[in-house]
Formats: sequence, structure tokens, C-alpha cells
Amino acid sequence: MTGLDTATLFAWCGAGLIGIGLYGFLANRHMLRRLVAFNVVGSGIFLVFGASGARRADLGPDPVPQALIITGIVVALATTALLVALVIRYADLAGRATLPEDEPGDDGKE
Amino acid sequence: MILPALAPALSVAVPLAAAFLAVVAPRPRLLVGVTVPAMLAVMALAVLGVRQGGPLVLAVGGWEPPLGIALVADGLSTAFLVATALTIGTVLVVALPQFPIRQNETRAGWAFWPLAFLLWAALNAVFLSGDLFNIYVAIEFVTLATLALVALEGKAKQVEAAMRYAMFALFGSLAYLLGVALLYAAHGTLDIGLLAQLPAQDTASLVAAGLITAGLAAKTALFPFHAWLPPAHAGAPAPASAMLSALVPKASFYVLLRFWFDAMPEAAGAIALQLLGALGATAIVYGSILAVRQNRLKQLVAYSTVAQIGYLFLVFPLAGGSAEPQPWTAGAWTGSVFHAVSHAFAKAAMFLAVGHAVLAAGHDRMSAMDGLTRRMPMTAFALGVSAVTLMGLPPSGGFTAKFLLLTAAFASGQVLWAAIIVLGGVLAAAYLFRPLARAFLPDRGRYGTVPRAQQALPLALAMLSVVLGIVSAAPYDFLQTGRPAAAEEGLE
Amino acid sequence: MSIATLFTALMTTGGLIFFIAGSVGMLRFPDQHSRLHAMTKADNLGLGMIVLGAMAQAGGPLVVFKLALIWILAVAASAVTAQTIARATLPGQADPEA
Amino acid sequence: MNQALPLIILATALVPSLITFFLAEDRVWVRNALNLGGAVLKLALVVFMLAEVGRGQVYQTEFELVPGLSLVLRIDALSLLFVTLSTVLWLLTTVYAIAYLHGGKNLPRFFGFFSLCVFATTGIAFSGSLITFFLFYELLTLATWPLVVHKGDAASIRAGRTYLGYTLTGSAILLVGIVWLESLTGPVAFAAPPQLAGLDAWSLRAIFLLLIAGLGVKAALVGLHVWLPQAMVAPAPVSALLHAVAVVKAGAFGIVRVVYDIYGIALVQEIDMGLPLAAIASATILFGSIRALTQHGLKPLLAYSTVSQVSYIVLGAALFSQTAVVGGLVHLVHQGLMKITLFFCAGVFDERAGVHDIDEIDGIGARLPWTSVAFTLGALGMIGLPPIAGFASKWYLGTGGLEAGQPWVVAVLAVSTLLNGAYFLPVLYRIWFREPGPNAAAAETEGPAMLLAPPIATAALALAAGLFAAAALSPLGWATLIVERQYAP
Amino acid sequence: MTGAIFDIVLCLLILAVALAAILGRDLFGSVVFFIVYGLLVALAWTRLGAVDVALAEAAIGAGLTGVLLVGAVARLRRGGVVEPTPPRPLARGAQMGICVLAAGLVGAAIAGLDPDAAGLTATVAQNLEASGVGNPVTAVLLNFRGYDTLLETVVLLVVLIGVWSLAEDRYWGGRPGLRQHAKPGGVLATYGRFLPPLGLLAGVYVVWAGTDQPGGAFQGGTILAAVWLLVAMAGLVDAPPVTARRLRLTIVAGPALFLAVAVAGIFMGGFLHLPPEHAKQLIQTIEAGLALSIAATLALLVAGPPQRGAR
Repeated sequence: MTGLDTATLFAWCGAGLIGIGLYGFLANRHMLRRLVAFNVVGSGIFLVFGASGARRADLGPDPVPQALIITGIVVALATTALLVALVIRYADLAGRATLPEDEPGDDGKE
Repeated sequence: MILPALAPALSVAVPLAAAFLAVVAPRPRLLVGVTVPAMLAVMALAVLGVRQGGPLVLAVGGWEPPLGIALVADGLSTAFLVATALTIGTVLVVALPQFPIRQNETRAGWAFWPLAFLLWAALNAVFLSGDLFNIYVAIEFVTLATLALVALEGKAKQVEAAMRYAMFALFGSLAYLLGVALLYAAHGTLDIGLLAQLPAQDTASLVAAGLITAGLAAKTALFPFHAWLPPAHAGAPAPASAMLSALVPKASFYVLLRFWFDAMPEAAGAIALQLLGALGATAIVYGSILAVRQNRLKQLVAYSTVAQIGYLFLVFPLAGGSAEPQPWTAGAWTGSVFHAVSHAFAKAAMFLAVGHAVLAAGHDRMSAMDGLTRRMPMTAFALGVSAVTLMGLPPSGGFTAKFLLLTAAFASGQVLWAAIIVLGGVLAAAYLFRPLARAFLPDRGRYGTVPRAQQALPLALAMLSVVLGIVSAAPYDFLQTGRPAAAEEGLE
Repeated sequence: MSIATLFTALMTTGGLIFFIAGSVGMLRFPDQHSRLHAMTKADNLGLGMIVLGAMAQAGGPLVVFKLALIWILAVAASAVTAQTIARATLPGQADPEA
Repeated sequence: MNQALPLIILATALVPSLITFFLAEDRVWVRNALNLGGAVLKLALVVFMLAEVGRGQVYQTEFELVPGLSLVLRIDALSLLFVTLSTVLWLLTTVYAIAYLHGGKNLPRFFGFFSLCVFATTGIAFSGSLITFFLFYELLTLATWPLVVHKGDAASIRAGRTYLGYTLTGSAILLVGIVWLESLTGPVAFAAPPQLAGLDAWSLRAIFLLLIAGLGVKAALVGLHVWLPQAMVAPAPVSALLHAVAVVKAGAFGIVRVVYDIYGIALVQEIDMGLPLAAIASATILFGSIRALTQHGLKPLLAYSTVSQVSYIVLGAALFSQTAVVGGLVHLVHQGLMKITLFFCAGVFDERAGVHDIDEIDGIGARLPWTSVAFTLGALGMIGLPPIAGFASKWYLGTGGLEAGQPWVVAVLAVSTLLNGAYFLPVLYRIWFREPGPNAAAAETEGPAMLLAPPIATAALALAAGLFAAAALSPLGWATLIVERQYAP
Repeated sequence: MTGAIFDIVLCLLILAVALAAILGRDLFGSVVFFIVYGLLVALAWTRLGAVDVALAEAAIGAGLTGVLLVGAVARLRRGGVVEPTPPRPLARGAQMGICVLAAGLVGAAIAGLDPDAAGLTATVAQNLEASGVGNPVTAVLLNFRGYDTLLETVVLLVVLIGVWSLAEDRYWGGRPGLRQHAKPGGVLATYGRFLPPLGLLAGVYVVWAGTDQPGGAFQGGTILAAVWLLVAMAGLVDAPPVTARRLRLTIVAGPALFLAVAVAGIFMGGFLHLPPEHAKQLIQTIEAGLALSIAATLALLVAGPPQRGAR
């Protein structure tokens, strides 16, 4: 990946996104924020994957990663949809959107 | 004989079709009655095919890898397929009275059946797939079906357990996905067979290997990532937790086995292998200590899963890291597969039996076991036999696995793992005999019982793990089909 | 610098100015309604000018039609959103809209 | 034919057990017929084999479980000695148990595990390789635990927990020793002992220690014996069969196998582990007898006496002389006969006259004459008075000790005989020469024939074993045959 | 040259918006930034030449995920769920360290890659003719790696069943989601009538064009789901009850059809084998079935579990 052609640039951008997203995933306590972070990391990984498929500008982007990324995006959506439903249901039942052990102050462990 | 070649395809198609029917026309008695025998027939076909013609490789859609996806049914995958079929088959029959479809359809009554069949299809898809990205989709499929099953009861504790599980599972699948992406970027193929022939020492492959191992370890609830398993498996309804505890962590462990022993045999550095072994050993000790302190039955059995999963990871220091097989690698590798399969039967039997005890007593505290031998002798016997397997005492499959791992530990001079294995057995006895002893206490006649016909099923499943211990020569040879170099016995 | 590229450059800079005006308006204006006003009016006009500029570069009539369609849809969408938000935040009138 | 015989004999114990488990509680007749039938059939087969093996015929079957782990069943003279003892006493104990537990609860479970336990004991006797021995050794633990906790009260659950704690840890240590040994020498079969001479002494000593410690738990060596007295809370037939025949003897039998069929007594002496083993055995003998002195319960007294008596066998095995080995092996049978008589009588005293402690036993001779006679015969045999069997084994052990140049063995035997006398004679005195206490329950009749026949039979057998010791088919004769055929140095 | 500058600016913008989405103090703000981030990533995909992925990212990644998150934030705010306090600085520092390490690791792996590896572009091009479709991505998605897509559509079904099973027992049998209602003559209602014909046309076109140009069942299905949601929001139509047989048939139709074609393939040469001569028609039928089911499933996922009676 010599020089700064489009593929390398976006691959580095993807790596950066993974770092940012992972931080969001670890640091945030609110479930929806962690879900946003999860999607950011996901799209970062797809960016790395897609950029690695576009290294040969002359041949055009490699269709296999593209297909896999579309599958990945749909799977990520499915996971997000289930998580959102879980978070809403948990908020109705327990009145909070964080796991007990993440709740600062009150002891999570019953 | 083209029929066996269809076995891999059918073993995914049949449960999917059953699931679609379960969604549209929920008649569980009919569905289970048709699907379970059909699947057992398909499994018999697969075993026959693999025994005669060696591994069955099916290029889906006629496209050969690297372009298409190859479904591989060799000794290892067929063993897991058969274990899954027998376990889920029994669980479904046991679940029939617990999730009935009366005239007004209930939420859990409807949802359990499609989810169970889909989990079955997902597990079969994982065990058959020879393509790393396809494994990603199948593992995600397993995780989502498990999430739904864990939260099926719908109370705050279960939803919380599902969310905690989701956090670990999401991290796991992202790490695995990134690893697969890097591998494709580095080698241009995702097929395990083709990857094996490529040299894998460049940075991208090593980073990918690390990510894939971390991701799958999180999904298998290996020691540092085990916090989600006990609440999730204890919270789910008994038939569901039987499927979850017995099979789901095994799916991600199976992928680890495929990755480290088939895709990149030389890539593992010694430190990585010892680290995995150390984490497994800590899991055994930590899981057992926590299991001893539990006073709820389902929690105790769930923590025992955390401990038993530790045994599986001992295969890496014992047999990993080198392509050319030492005499003991085949023994250690087969030992860990024996452990995985016999643990699946025993754990499923134990969760079902505990489920019946909890059903009869109305609560899942230890006192639910009082006087079990008089009220429900078959359930007590099933608990006893499955406990024997989990402790690795003869004549169970667990003992054969423990013996193979021990022989490999001594043959390869890593005596520490031997001590851990034996200590694990004694600790397992410590936390399993506590509830079993209560079964002999006289019950004050306040608990009911479960019809005998239903009690027989967990017992049959538990006896399967004992049969595996007695008739173990045939499975041992069967597991060697498709292994790159089947080394001779583990001792000389 | 053929006429078309000159025309596009002119129109896009014009559009840009309206966009900046709209954004500044949205940030600076005191209450909800005036901010909405600034947003929808200025940005849509800016978008219209940029679309016109792009049309000049377009290949065939089909692309021109597609660009026009984009502009119409954008205008319709922002109009509806502005109306709904405005109604939702009218003082005192509790709109049951979910 | 000789391939299938061991399996058939094992089946005579396994089949009744599996069927009994699933019989309903009230099918008493079928259950008793099944168990007694199995016992009688087994006895017949064993007698047939006594003749065959006597003529030098060896039965062996082997089938491989997994490479490196194969099940070998082999009947040689030593295994026959143990099997004959266990078969005869199993038949008598079943008769006794049917009478003793008549009308009790959970009987299908009891008799199921009872015959499963005998299946395991026969398996231990027949095992032709170390790993097969371990398989049945483990199965014995699992089969005996439910019997120990049979009553289901807090005391027996606690006793069960101690029992498991000791036995499972012991078997874990044993497994480590076995696998370590097999990793050095390959699968270990008793028929062809592995060449251990080449291996370094230290690992041999370590393995020897592991094996003896693992087996020592069941052989109730001092320090590892705690579970035995506590397991006395189990019903009388359980403590009779288990602690006189099955469990303790399995441990001692295992030690004999390890010392003679794996290491060979010469090698044991060479890595100088013979003396420490003899020392531990002697310590246990004395310790058991001393503790028995201080007991005031009848069954704990018998338990501690078992602890000390089993170590006679271990002592015999540890000494470097043929006669000592013969003494040890024959004591395996004699102690079984005598101790089971005492346990049967203790059970009858408890059942018919409600006697648990020694001071309640005054004048029981008048009320339960037959049982008291049997008890006296057993007790005198334990002390070692001729002509009862006990004397023969002590005599051989003593001469063996002298032969092996270990005179202190005779001293140990003498002191232990004195101690035996010290705790048995007062009991005998109370039985015969004391008037029954004011509240002693006057039993109307001594009890059903099925309850009295077994103790009398075993007492008679003990006496016969002593009187006809010289005969070829007597335990002593058989023991000398074993030593000459298999362990001649 | 201008392309490189645009790319650099785009990357910086993406990273900035991602940071804003992660670190934003207000939850709703973060979600809005996430939607913007999604659109920018879609733009990045167009720059990389992967138009199919751009379409998918925009429609699914930014669009639908955005709607789900916005709906969730609104629902939590109505339930009075309060924001937890941020974590202790020490933990934050450690986590930052881990993330920089992770990004660095991925960067090292990328740097180590061979710059002119071509992946499977050539192989796909050779077999494109036999796959029966023009668009290579659709060829991979529905023919070469059709098995992946089959599993993926079933994943959507699993999640829908999972979401429905999170309903309260008393609402089972009811209609999914909340009852939307808008003033009959109001702006939203008229918009709800004005847009659907155009939306349906666009959706069906995208599904149809998928065989030879960028597009396909997933992107088309999402557009159709969006149209249905708009009409529902306009109060013109309501979701059928969860136990309705025809609703369940629609969500199962797509995967079931795909499975049927796959199993039928067994008699024509192998599981999921599409004979080249009529592969195109087969793929189009599969895409149509999938689009229908995906539209229904995605719409129902946004609507959520049943929260009201069946009246």
C-alpha cells in the first residue's frame, strides 16, 4: 500500500474508525451509545475490507468484498434491531439503559 | 452413491424448512415428529458417507473455492453434527409439553419453536462451512438465535442477561470479522483448505489470527469473557438453556479448532498456545470455585459449563502449534473433541433433568432436589449419570476424554496441565455431589412429580455420554477421517 | 473555460453562499420557528442553484431529469418536515402526533 | 468359551442390578429372586473356575476402547481368591439384607446399587491391566456412595461427603500415578509386567508413592482412614459387605497388584520403598487397635478393628518373603470371613435387641444365643486364637517377618494381638457373664432364620478355614498356590 | 489531483463526525451525527467505486439504523431514562490506550499488505457470463456465494422473531408498534399520499435493475420498507396483527422461495446450483421474493414488538 492512493487512504480511515468506535464501545455505559459505537466499528471494518479490495484501480473494485460487505451491513442492521428492542424492553422493565455492573454508585451485583 | 453427498445440504435445509413452517403453521407436535427422525436419517447418511468415502466436500452452487463456498463434512464436523442432532432432538421432544400450542397462541409458545429449529440450522451451518466469512454469517446467526432464546422468558433478569451476552458477542463477531477481512486482503481467499497451503507468517495474517482467536474466545465464554454465560444460561427456559449450554459455545470452539488445526497450523507461537492453555486452566478452577458457592441449581449448572469449557482449551498447548504431528497430538485433539461431545450430551441431560426438578418443585433453590430419588427416580438417575460424565469418572465419555488429555499431557512432558485436569475432576465432584446428596434426603412430600415418559428422555441423553465412554474405539477412528496426518496411538 | 463550466462555477458559488447564509441563520436565530424558516428557505434555494449548475455538466436529458427529480424531492421533504416540526412546537397546542 | 466366561460372570452381577433399578417398590419377590439367582449362578461359575484355574487354565478377554486405553479382563489365581471371597459373602449378605431391610423404603435403589457394587468388585478382581483396575475401582466408589447415604438422614449425608472427599481425591492421585507410569512404559498389563529397571529411581519412587496413596485411601491406611468409621452410619448389610469385603479389600488387593504384578517385590526393595510401606502398615495396625480400645459404640469398634486388620494384608505384601505374602493373602479371606460375622451379629443385636453401645450388650448371650456364639467365634478369630482362621494368617505373617529378617514384625503382631484381646474380651465377658440390664429389651424370638443363618454360616466358614487350613482348596492352600505360581522370586 | 484532496477532506470529515457521534454529550445529538456519518461513508464508497455498497450503506447503514436509533432515543426519553455519568478518567485513559493500540495494529496489518493484489476480480469476471447476470456484485451475492445470502435472509427472520418475542404476554396477538395517527387533511397525510407511488416505482426499479446495474433485493427492499413506514406514519394504513397468517407468509416467503430454488437445484446438479441458461430468471425471482420479505421484515423491525391489542 505504497503512497496515498484512494484505497490506502480509506483503509487508514477505516483503521481510525475502528479505534474510535472501539473507544466508544468500551468507554460508554449507555447501551444505545455502545450500539452506535458498534455500528461505527462495523463500518470501519467494512471500509478496511472494501479499500483492500480496491487496491487495483485499473481492474476496478473487487466484487467479492463488496458482496460480503452488503451481507455484513444487513447482518449489522439485524443485530442493531434486536439490540434496540432489547434496550427498550429493559428500559420498560428496569427503568435504566445500562447494565447493573456499569451503574456507578449502586452495587450492581445482587 | 450420490445420496450421502446430499447430507451436508440437507442438514441445513431441513431445519430451515421446519423453522419456516413453525412460523407460518405452528404445530410443534407434527413438526418435531417429522423433523427429528428426518434429521437423524440425514445424520446416518452423513456418517455412512464419511466412513466409506472420506470427507464429503460439496461446492455450493457448483462454484469451486476460492470463488464459491465449500461445505466440508469430515470426521470432526460429522461428529458435531450428530451430537447436535441427538441433543436438540431430545430437547425438542422434552420441550413439547412445556411450550404447547393451545387454541389461543401464547408468545413463548409460538416463538420457541422457530427459534429452536433456526438455532439447529445455524449450528449445522457452522459445523459444515469451510469458508471463513460464511462461518461469520453462521456464527452471527447462532448468536442472534441464542439472544432471542435467552430473553424468551421476558423478565428483567433475562433481558439484562441477553444484553450482557450481546455486548460480549458483538465484540467477538467484530474481532472475528476484522480478522477475516485482513486474511482475505492478505491471501485473496477465504477457504480453509486453500489457506492451509499458503505461508501465513506475514503481519496481516498474525494480526488476523490474534483477532479471530480473541473474537471466538469471547463467544466461547473463555475465562476473561465468561461473565455473560451463567446469567444467560440460567435465565433461559430449561430446554433452551440445555441447547445453549451444551452446543452454542462448542460452535465457536469448533471454529477455533478448524482455524488453528486446519487453516493455519504453523502460525501459532508457543506463547499464544500456552496463554490459551493457561486461560483454560483458570477457567476450570475459577468456574468450579464459583459453582461450589452457588445455591441455585441452574446457576450451578451454568457455572459448571464455564469450568468444562476450560478443558476444551487445553488442546492448544497439548496438540497445537506444529504441522507435523508428534505421537500424542492425535490423542490430545481427539480427547478434546470427545470432551466436547460427551459434555454436550451430559450438560443437556443435566439441564433437562434440573428443568424437570424445578418444574415439579416450583423453584430452583437447592431444596428442589429433596427426595428426588423417591419422587422422580429416573430424573435423579439422569442427574447422577450426567454428573459422572462431567466429573470425568469411568465409564463415561468424559473419562475417555480426560484419559486422552492426561496421556498427551504426560507424553508431551507438560505435567502442569495433567494436574489441572485431575484437579478439575475433583472440583467438579465438589459442586456436583452437593445437589446429588440432597436427592437422597427424604422430601416432606410437598413437591409434585413429572410423568415418567418425560423423565426417560434426559436419562437417555445421559446414557449416550456413557455409551460414548464404553464404545469409544469406533468414534476415535471416525474422528481421524479427514485429519491431515492421523498419527498413531498417543503413547509410544 | 467553456460557457458551461463558467455557468456551473457561478451557480455553485451562488448556491454555496445561500447554504452558508442558511446555516449561519440556523445557528444564530433565537427561536425555533425562525431557525426553521432560515433553514428550509436558504438551503433549498442553494441546492436548486447547485443542481442547475450540475445540469450544465450533465450528459444527456435523462441525467437532467434525474437531477430535477432530486431537487423536487428535497424541497418536498424539507417542506413537510418543517411543517410537522413547526406544528409540534407551536406554543400551547399539544399535537398528539407521535 | 474362555473368552466369554469373565463377561458372563460380570453379567451375573450387572444384569440383576440394572433390572432391579427399574422394578417397582412392591415387586419384592421378583427382586429377591433376581438377586439371589444372580448370586447363586455366580457362585456356581466361580466354583467351576476354581477347578479350571487350579489346573492352570487362564481366561483372558480384551477389547480396545481407545488407542492406549483397552479393557483387559484376566482371571488368574489371585483374582480368583478375591472373587471367591466376594461371591460367597455376597450371597450370604443378600440373604441377610433381605431379612434385615424387610419392609424398608427405597429397596429397589438399595439392591440395584448393592449388586452394582459387587459387579465393580468382581471387575476389580478380574482386571488384567492397571487402567481396567482403575475403571472398576472408580465404579466401586460411585456404586458404594448411594449405599452409604441410603438412610437419607443428615449424619449419613455427612458421612457420604467425607467418603467422597477421601475416595475421589485418592482416585485422582491414583489416576495421575497410572498415567505417569503409562506415559513412561506404555499400557501396563498384569500378565506381562513392564520392565521398570531401566527408568530412573526417583520417578519410580514418586509413581509408587502416588499409586500407594491412591490405593491407601480405600485400604484405610493411617491418616487416610477417617472415612471408614464415619461410614458406619450405613445400614448393617452395607457396612458388612462394604467394609469387610468390597471397599477395603479392593484397596489392599490393589496394593498387592502394584507391589507384585507391576513393580515386583525385588524392585520395591531395591528402590527401598518396601520398608516404609511395612512401617506404615504396622503403624496402621497399632493405630487401629488403639483407637478401637477407646470406642464405646459396637460398630465404630469393628470399624477401627477393620482399619488395623486390613493393614495385615499390606504388611504381608511389603515384606520380602514368600511366607509373609501367603500370610497377607490368606488374611484377605480370613479377615473377610471373621469381620463379616461380627458385622452380621452387630446388625442382629441392633435389629433384634436395639443394642448399639457396648454397655448395652450385657447378658445378650442369654437372649440371643446363636448370634452371640457366632460373635464370640468371630471375636476369638480376630484375636488370633487357634483353631479359628485368624491364627493361621498371623502365624504365617510372623514367620514371614522372621524370614525377611524383620524381627520387629513379630513384635507388632504380638502387641496387636494383645490389643485385640483388650478390646474384644471385655465385650465377650459382658455378653456371657453379665446379667442383662434393667431396660434390656427381651427379644421374644431370636429372629427369622434368614437373619441368623448368614452369621452362623460365616462363623462356621471361619472355623473351617482355620481347621482345614492344610487342605488344597482352603484359602491358605490357594494362597500358597498363588505365591508359588506367580510370585516365586 | 482534485480527487485526492476531496478524499482527504472526506476522510477527515468522516473521522470528525464519528468522534462527534461517539463523544457527544447529548444522546439524540450523537444519533443524528451517526446518520450524517453514515451518509459520508456512503460517499466514501462511491469514491472507492463500490456503488452497490454505497447504496446499501446509505439505505441500510445510515437510513434504517438511524430510524431505529432515533425511535429508541424517543422511546427512552418518554420512559424517563436518565443518562449515566461518564466513567472515571483513569478507566478512560486505559481504554484510549487500548483503542490506539487496536487502530495501530490494524494499520500495521494494512501497511503489510501487498499493494497490487487483485483479489478475485479476474475470477469473477471470467465466470460472470455463466452466472447469468451483468452486475458482478449481484453475481457474487446471489450465485457464487448465494449460500451466504440465504443464511443472511434467515438471520433477518430470526431477529424479527426475537423482536416479537420481546412483547408483553398480554399484547400477544396485537398489532406491532404504536398506532400512528395524523390529522386526516394535514401535511403529513397528503405527503403520505403524494410520495408512495414514486417510492414504489423507485424501489421496484432498484430491485429489477440489480441484475445488471448497481441495486438489488436488499437496497430495493429497504426503499420499499421506507415507503411503507411513511404511509403508516401518515396514519393511512396499520400493521396487521402479529398472528395474521398472511403477515407471517410474507415474512417467510423470501427465504422459503430461496431455499426452494436451492433445494430444486439438487436435481439439476447440486445444492443451490443455478443452471446458466436460466440463471437470470431464477435470480430475478429470488430477488423479487427476497425484496418482498425484506421490505416487510425491515418495516416490522422498525415498528417493533406488538404493544397494543388487536382491535
